[in-house]
Amino acid sequence: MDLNGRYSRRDFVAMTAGLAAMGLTTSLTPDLLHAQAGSDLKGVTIVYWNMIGVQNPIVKRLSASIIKAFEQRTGAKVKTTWDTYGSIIGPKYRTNFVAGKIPTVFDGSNRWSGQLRSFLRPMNDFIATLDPETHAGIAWLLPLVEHQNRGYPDADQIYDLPFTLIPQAPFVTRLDHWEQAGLDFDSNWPIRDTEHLVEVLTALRSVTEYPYEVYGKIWDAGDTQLNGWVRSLDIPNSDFINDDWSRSTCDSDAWITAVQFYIDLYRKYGFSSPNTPQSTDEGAVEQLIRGQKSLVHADILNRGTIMRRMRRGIQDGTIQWGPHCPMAGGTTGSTAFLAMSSFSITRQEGPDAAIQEAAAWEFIKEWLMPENQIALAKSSGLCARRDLWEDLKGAPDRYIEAVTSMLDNPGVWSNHVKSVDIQYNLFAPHIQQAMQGNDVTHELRAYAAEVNKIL
Amino acid sequence: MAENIGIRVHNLRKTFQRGRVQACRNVNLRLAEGALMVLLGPSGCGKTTTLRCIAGLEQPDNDDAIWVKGRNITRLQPKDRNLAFVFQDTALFPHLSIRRNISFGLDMHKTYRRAERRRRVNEVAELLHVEDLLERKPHEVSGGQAQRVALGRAIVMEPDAFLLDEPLANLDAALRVEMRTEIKRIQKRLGISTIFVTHDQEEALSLGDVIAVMKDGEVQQVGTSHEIYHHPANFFVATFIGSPPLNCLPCHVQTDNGALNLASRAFQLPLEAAGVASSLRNQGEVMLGIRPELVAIAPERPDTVAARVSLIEPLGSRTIIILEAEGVELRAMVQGETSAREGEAVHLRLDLERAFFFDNAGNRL
Amino acid sequence: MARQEALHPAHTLDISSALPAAAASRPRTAGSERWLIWLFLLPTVLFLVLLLWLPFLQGVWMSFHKWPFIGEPQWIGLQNYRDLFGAAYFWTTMRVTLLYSLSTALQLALALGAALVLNQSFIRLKSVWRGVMLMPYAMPPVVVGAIWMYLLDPDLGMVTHYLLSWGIISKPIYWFSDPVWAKWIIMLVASWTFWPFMFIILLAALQAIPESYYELAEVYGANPWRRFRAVTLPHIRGAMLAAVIIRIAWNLAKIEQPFQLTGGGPGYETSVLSILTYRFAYLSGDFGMAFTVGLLLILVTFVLIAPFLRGFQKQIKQARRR
Amino acid sequence: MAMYTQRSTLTQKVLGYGGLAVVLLIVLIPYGYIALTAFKPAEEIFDVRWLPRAWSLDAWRYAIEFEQFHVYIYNSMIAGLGAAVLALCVAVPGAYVFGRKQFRGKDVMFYIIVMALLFPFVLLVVPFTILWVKIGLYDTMPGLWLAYQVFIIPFAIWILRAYFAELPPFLEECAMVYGCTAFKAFWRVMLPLAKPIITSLMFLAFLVGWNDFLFSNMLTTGEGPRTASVIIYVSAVGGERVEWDVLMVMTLMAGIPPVLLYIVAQGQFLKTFAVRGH
Repeated sequence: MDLNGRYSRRDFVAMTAGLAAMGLTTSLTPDLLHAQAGSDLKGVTIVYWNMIGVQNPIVKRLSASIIKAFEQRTGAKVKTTWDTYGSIIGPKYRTNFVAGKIPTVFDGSNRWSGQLRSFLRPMNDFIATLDPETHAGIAWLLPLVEHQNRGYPDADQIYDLPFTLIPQAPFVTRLDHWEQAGLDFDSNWPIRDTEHLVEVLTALRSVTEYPYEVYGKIWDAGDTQLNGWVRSLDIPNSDFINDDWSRSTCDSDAWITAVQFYIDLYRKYGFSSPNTPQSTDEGAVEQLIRGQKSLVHADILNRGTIMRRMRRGIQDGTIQWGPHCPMAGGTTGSTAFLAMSSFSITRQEGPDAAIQEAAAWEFIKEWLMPENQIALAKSSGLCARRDLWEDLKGAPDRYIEAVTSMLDNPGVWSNHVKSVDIQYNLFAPHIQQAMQGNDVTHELRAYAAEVNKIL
Repeated sequence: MAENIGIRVHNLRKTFQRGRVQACRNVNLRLAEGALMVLLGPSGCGKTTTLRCIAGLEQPDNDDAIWVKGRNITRLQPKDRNLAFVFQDTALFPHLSIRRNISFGLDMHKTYRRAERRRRVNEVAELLHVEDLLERKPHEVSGGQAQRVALGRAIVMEPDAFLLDEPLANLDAALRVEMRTEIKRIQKRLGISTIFVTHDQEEALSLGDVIAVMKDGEVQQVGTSHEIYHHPANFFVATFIGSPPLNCLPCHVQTDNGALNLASRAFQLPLEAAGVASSLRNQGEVMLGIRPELVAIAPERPDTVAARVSLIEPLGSRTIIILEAEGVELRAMVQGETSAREGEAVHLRLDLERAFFFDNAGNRL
Repeated sequence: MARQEALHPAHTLDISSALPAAAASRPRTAGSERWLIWLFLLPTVLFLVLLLWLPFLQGVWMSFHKWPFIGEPQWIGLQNYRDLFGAAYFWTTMRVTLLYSLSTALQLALALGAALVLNQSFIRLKSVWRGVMLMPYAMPPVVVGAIWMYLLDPDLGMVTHYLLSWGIISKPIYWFSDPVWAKWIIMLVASWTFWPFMFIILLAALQAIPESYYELAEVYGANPWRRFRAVTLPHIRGAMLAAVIIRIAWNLAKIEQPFQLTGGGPGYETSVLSILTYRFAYLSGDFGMAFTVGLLLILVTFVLIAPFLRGFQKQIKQARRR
Repeated sequence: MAMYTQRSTLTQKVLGYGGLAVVLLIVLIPYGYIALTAFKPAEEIFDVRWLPRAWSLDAWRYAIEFEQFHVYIYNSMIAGLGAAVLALCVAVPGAYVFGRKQFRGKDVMFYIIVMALLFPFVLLVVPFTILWVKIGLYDTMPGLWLAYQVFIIPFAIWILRAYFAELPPFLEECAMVYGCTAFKAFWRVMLPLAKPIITSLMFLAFLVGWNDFLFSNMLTTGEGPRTASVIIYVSAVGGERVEWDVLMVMTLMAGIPPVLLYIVAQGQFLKTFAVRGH
């Protein structure tokens, strides 16, 4: 690989990310930057369904530029479909796959690919061919992927290769509110545990009526901060289902304690707004930007919003990220759950199968290149390649520092065929009913019973 | 009579709902070329169905039912019959101007040139006095004008026959009389065979060269106005035609010393007139039908009937006297005024020689 | 006359044999209208049978199964029905479904009002206003839903802001989280989105009423209300009933908006039957149950539209008799 | 134009314009607000104020230059027009027969159509997708046209049937006597008479194609004819966070063409005539 080209691309990426924070005015010119020597994939066409682009316009532009770079580097052609989370959670992907309308390669969250597993091709042989640097950068994720798929007989086969990460869910706060509340930031940050959290929020309430937000909407109720708290009490039972996927873990004591605290933040302490049963992190972050909230859990997707809307706040350190905290009395250092964006290659048939799969793999490699990884980390989630994290540190908002410190011993959610049903559909009504005053233990048991029925 | 037959309806049978409803049982009609026939009957008698079968809007059950100018057209499509139909509610096309409405039939048969079509439409419009309305839309003209336009649309086709389905029913009385005359005038002028359906006997009598009276899907009688009125074929025709209506008196025929008497609750009259007597001999119960103008107030004689005047309806040129004789109601009609007074006891002379007698089945005796 | 009678038999025979074409054309003419009827029906029927009725019947079959998205279905008889009727949320769902169907009434009120006003002669710039009326329906419902989420956001949105600053409310209303408001809000947003559908239909019907009827009514001294009752209403009743029936059915069958606004929550408070269908079909991947709910949805919709349907049939029959 | 042209009293005018104003406000306030939001810079999206402090075209630039949204507007136009034309070809003849002809089984058949209206569409996407891929309609414009008919045909038949049934009787028969075949009578007489309602229905059918997300999303990929509603969803709403400014721009761009089309199509309405009555 041409060193000059690489550095110029790295500069470009840095520039893009910087401009990205300033809004949507950037016009990417990948043609010039990605002009590289051709490869042996001329005449090959792959079909790619992109979902990460939906995160924000910057990521979408970046995706387009990576695709273009790949086409120029290899001479292959990529037919891209831009798609949404709703498509993989809902009927689109499943139905299209069953009907036989299948892309060569697609990205998605590897919590939801279980339902498509029979259409996918294991990538272990490809992964083995990675250059040592890249391989070392992502190798730490492979056991997590295997663990995520532990219920399948071929769990050691990697069907989903992560390329960006969404550690769930660091705190984000406004320093100016701390000052107004007379709270000392340095001695109180990061938040030590949930008791400490209550203390801090009580103080912050002098600045904002509802300084914090508990998320109740169907998509956010179960997968933002809650599992981290369960995990800090009871690692084996912190996922929605147990280790061999035979039953729900959600009626365990750790779950009841954590959910009770979750609800208490809203109902007992009154830190969270009356909107709680339908609230989302996106809404909470908007309010944080507007000064209506002081301290919330958020993820990298929200970071894009903050970048666009509160550039100055990031630069002058008003916005501060901190790691997720454990429950009081729970374990630190293992509280985070990790969501991963990953690539999958579908099984190909016919005479072109090998070259198609090879092209798809070559395409994935494009996304794992350092400059693309860094660009992704700056506009989307944390990049998968651990070896690049150090390069990313040092921003005044300390996001990278916060999330990387959460990843010493991260948990992952199961990639069960029914994970959408388990994590969202069945869970949300119960948690919302608890938020409206129903008994937590009762709701969790009812939920666990429903999950046990479908497992 | 060496006339050509314009329209012939032969044994027409038409049933609906798979034979359950018989609209036309066995209709036979024969209309001389250029004549005007009126189909008259109460609603539901099958006259409109007959007309629609002729036009091809209904399919008769039998294959040889409809003949026009000697051609069997029973199974032809309406458009190929070269007949013109005028509907009761005009059925003008709301989206077309009066001109386009009139020329509709010409426009559909592409045989005419534009100028020819224009000329013919103008001619017809003039004939019908609607030349000033040609550029209007149907909803901008009056009911009478709309009916003229509907006629015009038919006339302009120069069809083999006109079929008119109660075209005047929706018009007010004065307009109806006027249009009736006009239709007859135009029909005579054009000499096109015409069938005119109506349930209005006055219209029928005044219009028709020939009148066909229908009931229950069957033709009861075909004849001129005079024939229908004065020589009804049966009880139905006799009662259906005539205003004020026919007096109907159930009687029985008695033989008294070889002399025939007609007896009822109200009277016993000798049947002397030879023509009457011969047909009534050997009859028991009969129905006497006598037109009001054949009932007259007269001085008392053996052959008069005692009655009481219950009501007088002066109609200007005529007067109708409603009388009651032993619980039987009778109507008499006299020219001009009458000297009779309500409540007065009078004697009536019945002109039995010109009266009708019917047997129990309603057949004329 | 005598000669005619004498000629009659021969005459008839003569013509019949001379015109074989007339007899031969029988099937064509007898069936020509029939032919048209079937030809005209064919596309509709083909379409409905292939695309709607086959899946429907398959759905009935599926409702007696445990039917996963991928994998072998398993016959379980009435178990899905038992599960559904026994579920804790069942009556909540039924209640909110009925309430949601009421948005049809709101749509009708708005549409009728707007159509009547815009049918008045004195209004200027009619075509522009009509175009404006159409706007809510000229955008994808998903987009309209998102816009209302934006406008109604309890903490950030414009609606709360103005309600607060005008002193109409003293605290923000949490429209989507409050179990009572959430039901009304999905109804109101649906009304706002879909009323132009009825508006277009009612306007077309209104415009077809001949002016002479109004003139007649005026001659008889009818006031505007009586004119509406005596002239307008009878003329647009058919269109109105059809539009109401369609909107009830669609309000209940279309899912994008309520799902987007509340996701069916809080709890099951806004889980109308269609949302439940979606949840079972695509979140749970349980097609047997999804079709069970779907069939119930059809039943409920049918019961709701039945009175209108009868009125509509009567209207059509009257129209035919006229 | 069949319209009541009585001399209007002042009260009527006040009531009329008052009513118009209310309805217009209900429509225009939300629409106006989002229209202005489309010109706000990102930082101002949640500032509750009508006029942006700083007018911005960023979102417009993004929507047009990067997303090429106008291309998808064009796709939507074709999708809507095709849907309308196909609906016309299928539903008008069907509705005509139901409205004006007698035949055996008519009522039963009609109720079958009613039932189709009640079908939960969301359950149709699976059989449709599988069938469309099988018969090669997937990712094609005709495929979309056909799929939209599920929504259009039942309601079109309904409304058209009511309209046809209420047209004056005997018109076709009259046309047939004066030289038309049964088909020509329909074509030359009934069709022109139904023009106002057909125009309305074509317009509604157009909007179905224009607005549909369910089938447009399921039955196409980026290689096929994606419509604007799908792109709006993918670009602005489909992520967990909504790109409000982009959404507003795309909404405006997608919302205005149908409105203009409707205003133009009303030329048809202006030619309306008194259809019922004489």
